[in-house]
Amino acid sequence: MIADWLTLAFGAVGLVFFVAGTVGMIRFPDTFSRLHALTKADNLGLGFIALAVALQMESLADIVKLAVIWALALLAAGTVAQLVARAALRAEGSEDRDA
Amino acid sequence: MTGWLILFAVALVLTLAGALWRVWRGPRRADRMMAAQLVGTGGVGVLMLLAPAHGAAVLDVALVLALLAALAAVGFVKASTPDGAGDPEEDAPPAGARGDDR
Amino acid sequence: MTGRRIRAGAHRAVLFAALWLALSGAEPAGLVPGAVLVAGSVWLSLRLMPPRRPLRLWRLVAHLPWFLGNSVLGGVDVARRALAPSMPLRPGWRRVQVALPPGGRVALGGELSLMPGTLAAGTQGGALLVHLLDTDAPLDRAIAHEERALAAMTERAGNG
Amino acid sequence: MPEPPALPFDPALALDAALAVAILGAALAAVSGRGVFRAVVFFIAYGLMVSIGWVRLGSVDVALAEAAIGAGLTGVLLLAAHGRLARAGAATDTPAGAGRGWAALAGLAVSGALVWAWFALPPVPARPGAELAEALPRAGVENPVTAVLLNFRGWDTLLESIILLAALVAVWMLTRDGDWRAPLGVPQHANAEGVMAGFARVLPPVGLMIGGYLLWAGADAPGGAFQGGTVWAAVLLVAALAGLWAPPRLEAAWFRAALVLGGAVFVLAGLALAGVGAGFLTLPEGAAKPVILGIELALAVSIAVTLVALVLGPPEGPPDAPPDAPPGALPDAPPGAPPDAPGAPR
Repeated sequence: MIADWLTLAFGAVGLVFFVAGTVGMIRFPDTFSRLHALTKADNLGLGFIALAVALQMESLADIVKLAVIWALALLAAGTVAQLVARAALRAEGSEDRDA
Repeated sequence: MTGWLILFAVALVLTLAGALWRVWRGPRRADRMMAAQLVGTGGVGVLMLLAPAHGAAVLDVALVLALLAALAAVGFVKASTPDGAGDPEEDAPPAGARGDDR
Repeated sequence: MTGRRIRAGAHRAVLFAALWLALSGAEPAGLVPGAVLVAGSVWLSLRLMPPRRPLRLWRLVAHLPWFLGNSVLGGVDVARRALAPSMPLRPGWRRVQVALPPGGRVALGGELSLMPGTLAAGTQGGALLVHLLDTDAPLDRAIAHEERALAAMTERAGNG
Repeated sequence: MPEPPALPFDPALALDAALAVAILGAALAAVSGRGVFRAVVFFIAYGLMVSIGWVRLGSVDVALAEAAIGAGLTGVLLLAAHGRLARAGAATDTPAGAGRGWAALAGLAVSGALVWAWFALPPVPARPGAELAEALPRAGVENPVTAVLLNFRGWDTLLESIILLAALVAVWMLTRDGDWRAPLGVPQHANAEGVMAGFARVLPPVGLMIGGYLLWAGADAPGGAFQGGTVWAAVLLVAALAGLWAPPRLEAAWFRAALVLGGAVFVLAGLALAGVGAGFLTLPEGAAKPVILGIELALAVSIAVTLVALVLGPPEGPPDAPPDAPPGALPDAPPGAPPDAPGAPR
């Protein structure tokens, strides 16, 4: 079945992006660069995972639901990245390290 | 096929361990908060992967997680403004308590 | 004025109705509660986000493939930097003047945050604060292109 | 093209093991170590993973509730509390020393009692839920959780909905004397053209749809009044935090009506059923579904309003005059950024 092979391929690609996001978050040297890693790599990974799962769903409604979930995750990521970057920028210089 | 999807989910949970390490390590609050955000995104991914095995109702859980994914971060940036009720994007902080990011 | 509201309301009603059909699996028993919810959501949406400028829906749709392609590039770019042993990064800040209305500015910031090399941190005095992963990358043209695409989505008629 | 090979082993056990380790690790990290902020973030991550755990255990209803409460509301509540402690100058590091030892001991004792209770339970019947499966066709709804909550054990649910209200009254008892007429919580404000406000303009209508869907789906699938009401509460809270929705005053009539709507409809439905001879809260077989859905709708409205009021906290006027001036400029603004105008009137 082509759909099954595609599911494997998309799932694997999605996983690679998730791993890259985590690696970036661990390796990147400063807070703002780490924000890049999270917002971009992870949401792309989520998109590929949604594609992989969509190929296994039977009803059209569930496939649209997967797309809605991804769209909401994108909206959240675009918002959170900007807000947290701004908050971190404001906090720069003052003491916001704990433990 | 569901076996493979669950295997992907296992791998995804393992990447979440990296996020938990960053929550522990920090050093800044923004780092910890964004790492929790990654746990949320990864969690949505895991739930999607579980949908074929557990039934489509699992997608509703993923839907709620994705809908509310930004809430904690909104709470975080609000709490880190000088009076705890503002927005980091406001040009001038309103008269309020002293700005303290601790 | 009211014509604009009606048009925007109709657009949003179609979107919310599609959302309900996807959520409920288009079950006939769900049509009545769905209609009530769609009406409520359109009302709430018009209250929270009154239509300022008429949206050109087809421009938005035409922009989607470009946006998706770019967010793929964004993910690939950041993954490449994260996984490369040398980890090529030259982070820095830039202020980008944008002529978009406030709503468009927020949308541009969100889009840039998903595109290669750029991360917005909101606006300050009308300019977008953009963090760059690599200050040497030629990103100014990409940002300007994005801004034009967003500006083209709304009609200029009306006074905002 | 051949089919992809089946996995030679079942990865389900590996998934459960990885989840269990991650959940326990996050829980331990939340209660050990220093730094309240870190503990709060670990608690948020813990809630996210626990909701996956509930899915693995087959309790999608609980997973939904955990996702809505854990991801949506407790995070905001705890982060706000932490910010408040910090501004008040209170220690935000957990105290070291003897106090923590006693707390750990108390936690162990509670865990021990729970383990004992688990082993002391009567033996599980051969087919768990057999009675429920037999009674379910008469319940009017197909979701067994909803059937139990709203039909077979309606009493419990009625009292639970009142507990939430009692908790809210307890929170209001913390109101200072001068603030009773102020709106709920501290006055929230945000850049009306900024990212937060933009997000809060888009999210609530979508949340209204999704909360309503969970409420409607709850009759026959996982979901229900609590899950739907919590989603409504979360998006209402977003609008409030972004300054787009002004929280009501305690004396607002619509607000008080919304708070008691769920309990009132529940009790009235029970009395009406007793009046027609069916007995208090004994749902007749034919009319069970519309009655359940009506009660659930009212309950969801009350739950949403109550949870928002709980998170916003007791009424508080504007903050007292600060002891020292607000900070003038963005520290370390990006190159070329003009400093914020200090103390500009809002």
